[in-house]
Amino acid sequence: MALTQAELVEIFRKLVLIREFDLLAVELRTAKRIYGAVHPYVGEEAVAVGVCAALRPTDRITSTHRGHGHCIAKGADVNRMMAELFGRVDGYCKGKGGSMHIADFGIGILGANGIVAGGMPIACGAALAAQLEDAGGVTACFFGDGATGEGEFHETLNIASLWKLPLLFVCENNRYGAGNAVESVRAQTDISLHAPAYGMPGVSVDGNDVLAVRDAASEAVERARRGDGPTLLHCKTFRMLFHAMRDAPQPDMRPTDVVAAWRGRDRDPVTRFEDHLTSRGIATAVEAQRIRDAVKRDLEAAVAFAEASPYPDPHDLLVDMFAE
Amino acid sequence: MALTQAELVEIFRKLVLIREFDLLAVELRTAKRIYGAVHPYVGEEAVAVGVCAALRPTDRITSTHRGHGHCIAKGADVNRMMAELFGRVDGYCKGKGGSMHIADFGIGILGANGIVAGGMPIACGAALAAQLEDAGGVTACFFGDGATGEGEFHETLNIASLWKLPLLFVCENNRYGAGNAVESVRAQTDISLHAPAYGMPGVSVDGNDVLAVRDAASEAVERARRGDGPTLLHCKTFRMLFHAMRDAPQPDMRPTDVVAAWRGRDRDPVTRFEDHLTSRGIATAVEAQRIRDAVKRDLEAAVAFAEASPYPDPHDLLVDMFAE
Amino acid sequence: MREITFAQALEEALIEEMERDERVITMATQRAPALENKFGDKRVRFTPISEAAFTGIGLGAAGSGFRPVVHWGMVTFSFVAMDQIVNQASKIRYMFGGQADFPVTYRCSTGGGMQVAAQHSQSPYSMFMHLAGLKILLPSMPADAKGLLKSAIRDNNPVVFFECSRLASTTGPVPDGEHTVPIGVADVKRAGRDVTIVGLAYYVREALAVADTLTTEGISVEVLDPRTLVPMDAAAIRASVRKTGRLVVVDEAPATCSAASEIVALVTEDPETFRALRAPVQRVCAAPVPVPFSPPLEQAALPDRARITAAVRRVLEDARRPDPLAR
Amino acid sequence: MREITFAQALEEALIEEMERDERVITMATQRAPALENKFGDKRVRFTPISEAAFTGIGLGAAGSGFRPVVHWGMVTFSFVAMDQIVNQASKIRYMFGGQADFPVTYRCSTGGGMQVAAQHSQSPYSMFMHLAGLKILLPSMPADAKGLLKSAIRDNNPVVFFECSRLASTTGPVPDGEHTVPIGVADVKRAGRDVTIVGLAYYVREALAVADTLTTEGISVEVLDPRTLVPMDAAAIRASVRKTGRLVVVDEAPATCSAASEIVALVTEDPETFRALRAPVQRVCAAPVPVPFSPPLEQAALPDRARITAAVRRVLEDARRPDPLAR
Ligand SMILES: Cc1ncc(C[n+]2csc(CCOP(=O)(O)OP(=O)(O)O)c2C)c(N)n1
Ligand SMILES: Cc1ncc(C[n+]2csc(CCOP(=O)(O)OP(=O)(O)O)c2C)c(N)n1
Ligand SMILES: [Mg+2]
Ligand SMILES: [Mg+2]
Repeated sequence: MALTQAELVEIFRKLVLIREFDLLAVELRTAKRIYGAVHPYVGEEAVAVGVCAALRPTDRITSTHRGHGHCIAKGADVNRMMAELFGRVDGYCKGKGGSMHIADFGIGILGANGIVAGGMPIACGAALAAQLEDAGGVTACFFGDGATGEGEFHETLNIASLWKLPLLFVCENNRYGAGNAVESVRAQTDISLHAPAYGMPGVSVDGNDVLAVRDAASEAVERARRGDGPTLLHCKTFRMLFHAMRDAPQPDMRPTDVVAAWRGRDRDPVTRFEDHLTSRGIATAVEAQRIRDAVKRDLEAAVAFAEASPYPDPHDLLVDMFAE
Repeated sequence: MALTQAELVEIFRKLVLIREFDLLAVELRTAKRIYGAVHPYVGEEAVAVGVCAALRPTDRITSTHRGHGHCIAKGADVNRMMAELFGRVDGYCKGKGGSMHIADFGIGILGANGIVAGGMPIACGAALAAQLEDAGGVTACFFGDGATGEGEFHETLNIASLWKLPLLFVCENNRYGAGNAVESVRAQTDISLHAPAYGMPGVSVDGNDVLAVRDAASEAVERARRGDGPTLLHCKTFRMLFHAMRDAPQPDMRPTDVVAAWRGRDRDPVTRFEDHLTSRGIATAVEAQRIRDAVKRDLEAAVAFAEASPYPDPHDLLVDMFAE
Repeated sequence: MREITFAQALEEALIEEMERDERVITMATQRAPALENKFGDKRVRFTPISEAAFTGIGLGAAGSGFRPVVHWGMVTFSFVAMDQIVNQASKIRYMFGGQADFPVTYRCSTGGGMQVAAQHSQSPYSMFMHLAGLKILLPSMPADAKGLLKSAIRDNNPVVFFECSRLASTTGPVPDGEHTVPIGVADVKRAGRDVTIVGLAYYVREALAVADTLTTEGISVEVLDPRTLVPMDAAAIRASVRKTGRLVVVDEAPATCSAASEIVALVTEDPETFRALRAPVQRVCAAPVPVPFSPPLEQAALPDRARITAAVRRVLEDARRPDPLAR
Repeated sequence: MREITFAQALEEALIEEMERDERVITMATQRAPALENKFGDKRVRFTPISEAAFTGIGLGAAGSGFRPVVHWGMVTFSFVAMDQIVNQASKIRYMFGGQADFPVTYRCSTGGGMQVAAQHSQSPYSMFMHLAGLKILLPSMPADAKGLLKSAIRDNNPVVFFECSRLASTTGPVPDGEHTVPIGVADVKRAGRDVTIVGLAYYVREALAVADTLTTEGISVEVLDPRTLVPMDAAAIRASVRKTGRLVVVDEAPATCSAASEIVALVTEDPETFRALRAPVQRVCAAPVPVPFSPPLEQAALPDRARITAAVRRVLEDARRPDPLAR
């Protein structure tokens, strides 16, 4: 299904919002205004945005340690995300989770996850729920190339295919897991080649081309909604920044020329899509700039929202432990 | 490499020994002369014997809950095996292990295992040791079709191939895991199809044809010894008896006609190989019968050995806990 | 009251809860033909041998509106799934600020005494108790088994339900009709004066047998069954110990960092109970070894009536401390 | 004596042991360029993110003549590998009748206080202690860290070596040259008269700080560091408690079925020590929650000097029981 102009512009806005959110998070963490670990998604925005553009608001996702982009793409409120990074009560988890544990069950975000591949079984469970609900719901499960080393990857692909669960396995192959190149941890590097072992389609796509991702995801989503089962979507992308930071970024040992190439305007998923829009007359450079400005204002507002929110009261330490 | 007549006869003897050992174990367990759980290997003998015929005495194996056959094929002493089933001090584990935990590290049997797929990482570790020792050693890792559901299957195949470990992954596909048909637990049933995802050869073989198994295993062993890495050997076989017994056999829900067909003289791995030997004049029917008789005498002796061995002294309960 | 087995009581509970609420679904590596016929294979899911996956599937489905009852088989097999239990199930609600409930029940069999050796004879309750975020149940009698399993399925939190293998075929009275047992409430299985035995699962029955025997010597034993391990009914245990002044805890897990250790700590850190204690507490637990296969060794490894009796005598004979209440 | 960090001490230990014995190999998901350069990538194995596999690989290689040192990263990630730890490593020697040795060392970081939330702030020592068959080490000082890691690598059994994250950059004196610390021997870090504090890892340092402060009030605190959790040096702990008559245990794991519970049980089940106890024992542990992210909440969840001090005061103020030795 072709996208409307408004939809295309919204895709661009989401790309920019994710980009600026994570650049800001790095800045805030460097300034020690927020806490804990930050894993920037910068450079991979087209995967989250492309996949979520193929989903309905009622569809569900599971996310990873590098999860800000997935949440924003699925529609999370950046105010509450920011408040969570600041450890405040108005954060999504009331400050209990932080960067690696943002969730919004109300809009189908079943949570970021600090455990590599740990969200995959949970995504399968959400897809099982959708299958039982029988209302055409679909789940998208994001995971990294490094996650393919874990047993949970294998187990969930088998079960999902066996049970024909309405599920998209979205592998974000950014060619590294922490500092380690994918070829140093995998016997063969084409992740889509796992699919035949599970009798499911495996599709490789340029993960920096948001429309290509969206098209591939749409096809997989339709298949899932039809009841034909899961698809392994292998998105080839690249992390433009370091793996993670606490007080300072972890050293980035990747070859500098490779990193530089992936940062080029024609490969960067944000500028690349901007050029696509402007060259096709869908938006002008001025409109694009206006969107960037609006995003920055939204993010300033998010920081203000976060800082205005109080820290949780230590007396509430035991709240939320058990449901009634 | 072609086998000598003596080697062929020894293969037959091993097939018979495994068959008779497990029939006897079932009898002894039914009579409550031995304890615990028994998982008979009856019908699958050609896999263990064929694979171990391709190994050197110094090569290593890991086994499963259905492990008697692997141990005998690798050269274990049936006296000490029997004493273990009887829970006596002269058993391989001094009575501490029982049927599911027979090991003989002295001849490279790194242990049966009550955990489905649990031996696979251990086999990888033995293969890593062999690679470091650099003396051409190889490890064979036995596991069932059901074990392919576990994450450890996936993780070990990837690492073994990545590191080019000298390893044979021997999948004993007897078409059922406990009472459950392989197509009810796997998205697709050809287990060798997993191999390409790990960049390793996957070979399917008639697991009831001991020479076919031996030939396929030999090729994989040579590859491993050359340093070219592991092979996934998919052996198609069938369990002629029930899955397991304690006081009584678990009910066997498999279609009776299928079971009957696999019990036919032309499919049963023991009679089939006997007919192969006699039809080719390698052994006469009389010689085959003599071997069967000798095996039965050996097993009677094993029972006598076991019964003559004392139970462990409860005062030794804490012995063997920690090494010096 | 009718008498049924522990296993039947559990089956009744499951069927009743599945009839009561169609969001209740089950998952297991073993087929359950009777359940499948009754409720269909959509709700009664038979799974591959992939415990990590289906443990997380249960959690994900619970967070999406269903009430899965997941059977691991033996507790042994749960260790393959430990990431989903430790890192996900026990933390998911709190970590996400309580925004969703996860009504999932994990069942498994436990315990030794069946000659199936180390891997298949485990009682690692305490490893799950240590995790803040799981409710943990361990019934000893068919009626408790039924009533607690029903409460577990209705509870809106992850619950781990341990089923002692040696109890499966034991029988006991179970009320007809609706019968639930509240989570978090211990039960005095036998009232007594001189010593409190806290028993777990199979060892509640063994403690009762010991109490019967000691009665003939004029020794009055109180037998208390926590039934729930998390939240532990510390008040009930402490009240009993304050009454008797003596405590023996019996459990078939090895002692180190066990449920028995925890019960001892709960008793001795409470000032009032501590002051009422007239003798050192006793843990009667398994020897610190993987459970051995050979019957005489296995017997030596696990607690038995003789060892329980000896422990009772020890706490009674420790007469060097006067009764602070001069009773 | 030279002062180095805890992390440096560990690195020295590993390098020295790799130099000493070429059968020592390492595995980890993180590259270690310095080690790799020194010993080559055959011995210094960098692994995929497959903890279950490489935990078992370590065990299998150990059973085949090597001495692997396997680093899980955070203890969190060990739960993915729990089958290999619980069902294999802890049972393999005994179950097979002692026919082979398994000299494998598993290392991992532990603990909270770093604002990395529930999954990455765990201290589940007791879950490993409960398993009969593993030795468990938990040093608090650089010298102990070095000496114990060397002993672990030389030990012929599976050893789990916990490294508290908050200690990594702390410094302390470490002897030059060969330096080992025996497994199973506790250490009195500070002698005292009035109360025994048993601290674990980071909380040994905190206990020492509290002891310093209380000294100004004339309160004499003995600080004992078990260093080894299995086998636990019960004799040393009991001796200290018999001397002081009072016990506070400080640990950043939640209390339920913790190492602290075990220490309390070891003390109160020993008749002589029990009789010497003049006040109820105190466990100062983490709140029973997954460690929260937000700094004020995280602080409230973990033990601190104020809570340790308060516990010491409580056991001292409990004057209602006379000193049995009428000291
Ligand atoms: C089970 C587990 N093992 C190890 C880690 C530590 N860790 C955090 S992120 C990461 C790399 C993940 O790589 P990948 O899946 O490719 O995701 P990316 O960071 O590239 O987005 C590792 C090893 C973890 N979080 N969980
Ligand atoms: C991790 C784990 N899950 C479940 C079991 C229970 N179990 C024992 S044997 C078995 C079936 C195994 O099937 P397969 O691998 O095909 O081997 P087979 O019995 O057919 O030889 C199961 C489920 C187990 N032992 N370990
Ligand atoms: Mg990656
Ligand atoms: Mg099978």
